[in-house]
Amino acid sequence: MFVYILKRLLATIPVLLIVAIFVFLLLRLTPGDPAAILAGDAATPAQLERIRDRLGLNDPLHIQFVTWFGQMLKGDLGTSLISNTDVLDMVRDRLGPTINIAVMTIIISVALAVPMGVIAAWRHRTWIDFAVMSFSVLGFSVPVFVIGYILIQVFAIELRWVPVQGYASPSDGIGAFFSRAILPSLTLATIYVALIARMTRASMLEVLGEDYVRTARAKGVRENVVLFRHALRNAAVPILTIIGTGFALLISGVVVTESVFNIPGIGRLTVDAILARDYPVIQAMILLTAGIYVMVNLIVDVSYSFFDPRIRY
Amino acid sequence: MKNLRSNLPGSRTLAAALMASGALLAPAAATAQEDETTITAVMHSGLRVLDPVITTAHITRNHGYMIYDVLTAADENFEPQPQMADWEVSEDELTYTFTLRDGLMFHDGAPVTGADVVASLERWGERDSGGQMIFDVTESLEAPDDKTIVWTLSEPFGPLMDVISKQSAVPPFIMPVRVAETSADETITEYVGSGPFVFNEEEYEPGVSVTYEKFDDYVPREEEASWMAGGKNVNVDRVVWTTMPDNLTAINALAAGEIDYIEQLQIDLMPILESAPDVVVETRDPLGYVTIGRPNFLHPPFDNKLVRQAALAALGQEEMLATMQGDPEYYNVCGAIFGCSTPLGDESGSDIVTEGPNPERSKELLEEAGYDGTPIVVMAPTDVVSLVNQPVVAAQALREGGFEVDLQSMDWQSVVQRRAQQAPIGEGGWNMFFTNWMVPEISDPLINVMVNGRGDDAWFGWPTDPEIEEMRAEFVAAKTPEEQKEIAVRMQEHVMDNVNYIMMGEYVIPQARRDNIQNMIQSPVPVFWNVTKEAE
Amino acid sequence: MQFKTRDFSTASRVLKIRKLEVGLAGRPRAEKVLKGIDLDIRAGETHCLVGESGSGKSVTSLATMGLLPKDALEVQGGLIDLEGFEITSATHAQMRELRAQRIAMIFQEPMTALNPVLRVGEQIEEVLNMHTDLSQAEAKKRTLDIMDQVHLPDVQRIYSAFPHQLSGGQRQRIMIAMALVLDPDLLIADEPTTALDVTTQLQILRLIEEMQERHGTAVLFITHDMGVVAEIADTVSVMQKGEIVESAPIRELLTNPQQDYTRKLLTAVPNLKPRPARVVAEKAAVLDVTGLDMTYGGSGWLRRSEGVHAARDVTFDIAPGRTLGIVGESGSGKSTVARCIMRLIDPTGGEVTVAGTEISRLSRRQLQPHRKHFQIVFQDPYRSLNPRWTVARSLCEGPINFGTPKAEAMKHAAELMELVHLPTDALDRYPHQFSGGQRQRIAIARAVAMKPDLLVADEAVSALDVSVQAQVLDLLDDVQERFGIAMLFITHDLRVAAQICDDVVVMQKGAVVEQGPAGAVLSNPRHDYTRSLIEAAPGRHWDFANFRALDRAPAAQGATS
Amino acid sequence: MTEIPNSRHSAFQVLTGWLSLPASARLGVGPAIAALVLVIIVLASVFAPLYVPYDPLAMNAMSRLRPPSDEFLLGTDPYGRDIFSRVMIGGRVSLLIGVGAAVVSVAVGLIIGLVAGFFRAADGIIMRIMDSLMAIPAILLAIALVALNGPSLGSVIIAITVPEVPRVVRLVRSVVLSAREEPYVEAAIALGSSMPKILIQHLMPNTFAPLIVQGTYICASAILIEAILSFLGAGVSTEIPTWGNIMAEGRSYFQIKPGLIFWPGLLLSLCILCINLLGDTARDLLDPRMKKREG
Repeated sequence: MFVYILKRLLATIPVLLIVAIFVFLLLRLTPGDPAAILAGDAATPAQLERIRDRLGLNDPLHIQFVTWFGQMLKGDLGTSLISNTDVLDMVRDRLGPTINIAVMTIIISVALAVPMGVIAAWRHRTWIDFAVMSFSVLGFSVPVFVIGYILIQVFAIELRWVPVQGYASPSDGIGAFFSRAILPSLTLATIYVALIARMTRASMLEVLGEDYVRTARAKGVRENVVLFRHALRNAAVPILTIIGTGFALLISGVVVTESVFNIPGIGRLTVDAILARDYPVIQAMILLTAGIYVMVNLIVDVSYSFFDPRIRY
Repeated sequence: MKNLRSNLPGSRTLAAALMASGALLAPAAATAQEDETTITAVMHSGLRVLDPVITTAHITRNHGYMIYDVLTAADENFEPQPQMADWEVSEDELTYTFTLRDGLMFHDGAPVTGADVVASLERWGERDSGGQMIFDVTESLEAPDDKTIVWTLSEPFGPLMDVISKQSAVPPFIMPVRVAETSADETITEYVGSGPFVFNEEEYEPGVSVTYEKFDDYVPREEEASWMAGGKNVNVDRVVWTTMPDNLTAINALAAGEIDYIEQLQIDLMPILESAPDVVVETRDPLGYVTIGRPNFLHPPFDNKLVRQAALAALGQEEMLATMQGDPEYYNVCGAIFGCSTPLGDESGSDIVTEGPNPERSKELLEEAGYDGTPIVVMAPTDVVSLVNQPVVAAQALREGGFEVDLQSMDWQSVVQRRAQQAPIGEGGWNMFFTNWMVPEISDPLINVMVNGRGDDAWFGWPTDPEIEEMRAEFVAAKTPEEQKEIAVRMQEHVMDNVNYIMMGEYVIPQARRDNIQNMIQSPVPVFWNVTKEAE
Repeated sequence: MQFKTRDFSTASRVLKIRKLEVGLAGRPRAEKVLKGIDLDIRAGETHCLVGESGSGKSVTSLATMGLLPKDALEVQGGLIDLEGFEITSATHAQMRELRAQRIAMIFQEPMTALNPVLRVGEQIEEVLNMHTDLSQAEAKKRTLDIMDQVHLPDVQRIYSAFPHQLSGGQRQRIMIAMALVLDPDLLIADEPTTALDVTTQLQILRLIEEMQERHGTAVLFITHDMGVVAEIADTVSVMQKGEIVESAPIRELLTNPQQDYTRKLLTAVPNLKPRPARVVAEKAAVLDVTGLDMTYGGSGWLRRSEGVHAARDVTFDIAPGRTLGIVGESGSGKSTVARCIMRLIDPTGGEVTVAGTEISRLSRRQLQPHRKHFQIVFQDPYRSLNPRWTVARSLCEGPINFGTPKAEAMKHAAELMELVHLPTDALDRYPHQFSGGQRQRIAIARAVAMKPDLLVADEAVSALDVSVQAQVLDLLDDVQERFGIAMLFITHDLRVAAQICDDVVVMQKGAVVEQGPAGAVLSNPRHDYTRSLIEAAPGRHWDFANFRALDRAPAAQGATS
Repeated sequence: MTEIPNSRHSAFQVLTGWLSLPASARLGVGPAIAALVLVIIVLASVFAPLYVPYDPLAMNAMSRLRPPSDEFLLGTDPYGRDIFSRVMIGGRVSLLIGVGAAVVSVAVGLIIGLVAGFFRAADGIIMRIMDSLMAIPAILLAIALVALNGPSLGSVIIAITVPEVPRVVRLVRSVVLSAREEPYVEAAIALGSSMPKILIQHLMPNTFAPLIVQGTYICASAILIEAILSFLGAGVSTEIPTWGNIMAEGRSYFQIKPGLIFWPGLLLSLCILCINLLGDTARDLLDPRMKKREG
């Protein structure tokens, strides 16, 4: 197990290195000039040139890369070209909201989606199955921001149950946190629920056709025990996998949701940084999200062995 | 369902771990005390750059007015008034002597001294175009004692007080000497001013929110506040600026009372607020903005004056403004290159664009110019709301006027980069772009960068226009306002003929506030002094 | 051959099936899967239900358990009476109560029939938890007790093991323990030994017998293997296409079958009697394998692994026109040897000479021209033909690779179809339009199209029903005679090997334990392992095809365990 | 099955043979309705230029934000453009983006996947690169790519395609890897077929069925991603109406002009719903496990 985790951690190094090089080159090939956004509308070409020099943007690419990468290895993510603040500080400030919303989304999604998928598979080809599947296809079909607007309109504007926008950290009070986090989490959860419910259903359908389920029924085991004790645990690995890979989808959704609900998270930070060509921030954020993605999937892979004793590392 | 729980230990542990890490990373609680008054304001853009000298971004200038003070400032009549200092001008107009008033103090407790002022003015002089012109004729700038600053010129510079009192682009904010010694190409890293508010560095999140606290030791002037001049009395404890990427979210938040103030309201969305009884929509800055189009003088076809004139004829202000603003109450057809409500404003020769569009005239001119149908590249930003419409409307009008138009969409950053490219069209160049200015930023020939005619040293578009340069020199030398005005009218006529830029009209952007936010002064800069907040 | 001869006419009737009809769910007018079956089983009796695939024997057992797949099949008539209780009209709750207490079932594949994520002890205990009020401790005690009864070693350890940590035989013992823990009246065993090696099969059969005697359980035993039937049955029913064609006590059925179908079925059953020796022509060997070694894996990164020695120092040769069989249980390395010879995998040591060329070291490119000399027929007829290709295209692929013009290849393909007794118009069809046996003929035709010197048949008849198996074996024999091909025949079934092989190599755990002429090895085994294999071959004393005992049963002199 | 069934094979049988469909493929009512709705939307979009009443780009400052009327069926947008014309024309572009992204990513992914699946040497490097691409959130990658190439139609299609390619590559590779073990592929090796021939004739066809399924999902998600890119200001130029940028431009008007979001949103969602439903149907039909159950 330990050796496996170590191996996997080592295997993430080339992945992240490729991500780093790729993002670095992509950004440097993209038109745009952080110096220009820094200086504003009335700057003269000579002024811009001086600022570029200061920011090191006139150095050869490989020097810039080596400088950045070397700093990063030392734990220095650099300084925002635009706001001149430490990227690590920005990440620290912005990661909390995103992770809290993401975790809440995952909890809501799993709590809703797994029972939905199990019941749909159990009642295969009945109206329940049809209803669950329709919901999940629908979840895939409506743009995230539209879902967000509808939820705001209904719950914040018409019913006034929760605030329209904003974010409060759990340390400001659990009530404040939940009232603000619930709509964004639900918005994000629509896709995730759809994804997990579909996978749960598919995986359960497969498992329910297995011999050991027949064995369990032949033993006279009650149906709920068959479903949840015998079948669901066996169906867990693909469900976990989709939770892991769906994490990428979640990050994409976060970018939009943070805009709609005005949440100061890393999604918005990254989009703003891309639009402003704030290279150190973009690089750090993409590496960070890639790293989180890789880690989440590593955790998912390791957790397989909790569900399936055949999987040993 | 009981079984479900016990069957999913892994996901629970995972969730708990993530939750824990999330809680650790959560920013320190911004708990406001009960009895404090806080104004939460949604500004037009996120504050990312904290150095008001290095950038011309409006949000950074607004930030500057919160935490810094200025020597002198223009009042609502564009007249310079004392703020931190009184001044005297020598008979020969070569020596300006400023005397700091009593009680000026930086947020760190140090008094403001002449040395601070000198260092701040020098740094500003490196960045600001007007400042550069003054320093070109500066003999010396010194602080003989803590209270006095003496500025000696080699030749008279008529508009000096106007330039250092200007409220926009880059006003000379006064910083401590140690901060002001930062190179003008590098952003400052310490944010200490002597203004009415203190910057809260802890709670600053670039692009998201910034918090200001009342500076208790600030001594306001006794005069009534008038624009940037007069007494800056702070009546609230905290001001929090936030940004909302979504206009609709902001409006809903205002209606729900989650925020107090929206600096710029999208006019089309005003009907939503009609049903909110405790929200007031109004215009705070009657001068407003101008929107302009800028041709590139370096490359065909706009290197040809006739083609530029054709573009002027093809475009019509009313159409453009109506599309941008909708409600005529919030725009003003105006052909004055220095703005219609400014002392130098004059509309001579602008009928062609104010009464346009005139596609026939455009076609005639194109015919005359021998326009060969080469598509003109118009850059269209996609991500800056206030600049999205102009190129789209213009493209349609230009096409009707006989132009071939290649409307190239890109994000604002790409526009910013590409407009600096002098290369021919095929190699990454461009023919036309649009931008907006606040009226005070174009209100005289020294401030207005678009009437700079110095070729490669001019603003993007690079017109080489000796005639206008001559007029600018005359303007600096002019002795009286009447003389200045006369020169301005000539410049207006010249620009309308030469089409240095295309004035597309004036517009104002209304603001919205909760009705318990009161006593806001009229101002082009959304300032937070004098404002009061009643309990709701 | 000793048959069971007990008389059950006085014993109480446990299961009574009358006119049972099962059809496709919701389609009562479609052809039935079971067309009115009658069946009786009495207490203590072992009743064998025998038939080829698709005959409906498993459907019968599932209908009895009330476990028909609900979307697909449903009971459409008749009754199933378990000691007076009518199963076809029982509610779910009633059925649940019935199962494990009165009627229990064990399945073919013990690996898939046990839940892989639960400890086997828990799985047995679950039965007790569901149906009794025993305390945790009592339940565990009872579980360990039944595990002991099925002769599982070290029951404390196995109790908390997962299925994948046990051997196939142990898993099946767990299944039996689970089925019998509540002492049911009827045990249904659906092909319980088919997936096991012969030696394990024998043990499991003995165990079922022992448990049956101890508990007095009635057993409905479903199998396709006549040998197994001969070993264990009291009475037999023969099924064909959803009907029971014949039902009789075992001896009666084997000696005097009444129905043509039963006769046909019995005639096809191979026995252990070796084929008559053929003349050995003095020709150079087509295939010469010397010291073949194959090790999988080995030396990992960060963690050194030993590697699996799948074949060790294997040496044999085959002359033209002769058949050599490699026999062994699963994991013996027999298929590895076949794949090494075919160069589907690269051997780690030794030499393989085919038609005079040493091929074990050749690169892919160097090997290509020699490929035509040796061909292979695989086990699974459903996967060995490209489902997207017409038969013609499959048959022409090889010859075209070696430069035969397409028209000529097509002509040859038509001839081949005749050779394997298929109509030539079948050339334009796709594999899914053929039955398993037909596909295997096509696969043979494809191999023969290359006019190879060596044909490797890797378990080529193992997936086929006995009657089809016999036909395919005949075809292989026929082809061999016609073209003088040398054949390497890989099989786990000694009886099949006896039918077709001139020489036999017996492998165990990657090593050859005995080799020689089939007659010698089968009649006079020298190695204990060979002997135990022969001993375990079910029905080895009976000559099914001739409805009598074998005149000279293959000896297991100095018999072991 | 000792008899050989019907001697001639129909086109349907060829298709079922190629896609390994169960012979008794049954289609329900749901997929039929989905197919019908989709066909209607596609035809309405493709032929939109023939019947829409206005130039979708023609602005008129004097008729901004009009309510639905006889003159403007669904009203006008903030530029005074006819919403109905824009939505119908926008559908063409959105569908083009969907189909374009699906075709390009499937084609590129197929080639890379085949190479990775068959050439051990290339496999390691290719899969590391693919892992890296997968690790970058698709939206962020797409925004960066649009920023790189500008918001043209082609560049948006590429931006949507790049993050999808690794998924296709993985799919193709896994199909190839498992098909390699099939006895008929081993038989082909034994018959002396060359590696490229095996790759293209035996292995590649196995990928078609899953790729068709994957393609439908990519098509659906591409239409959605385009909408999200537009929402974030990195979509197709406003001169080319798409459902996505109509919604993005109209998002501020959600409360005062819901039609700007509702109509394109409805068509987009309907369209994606139908594509997904058909994808699910195809997957169920093509899934070998399903086949086992039905057959």
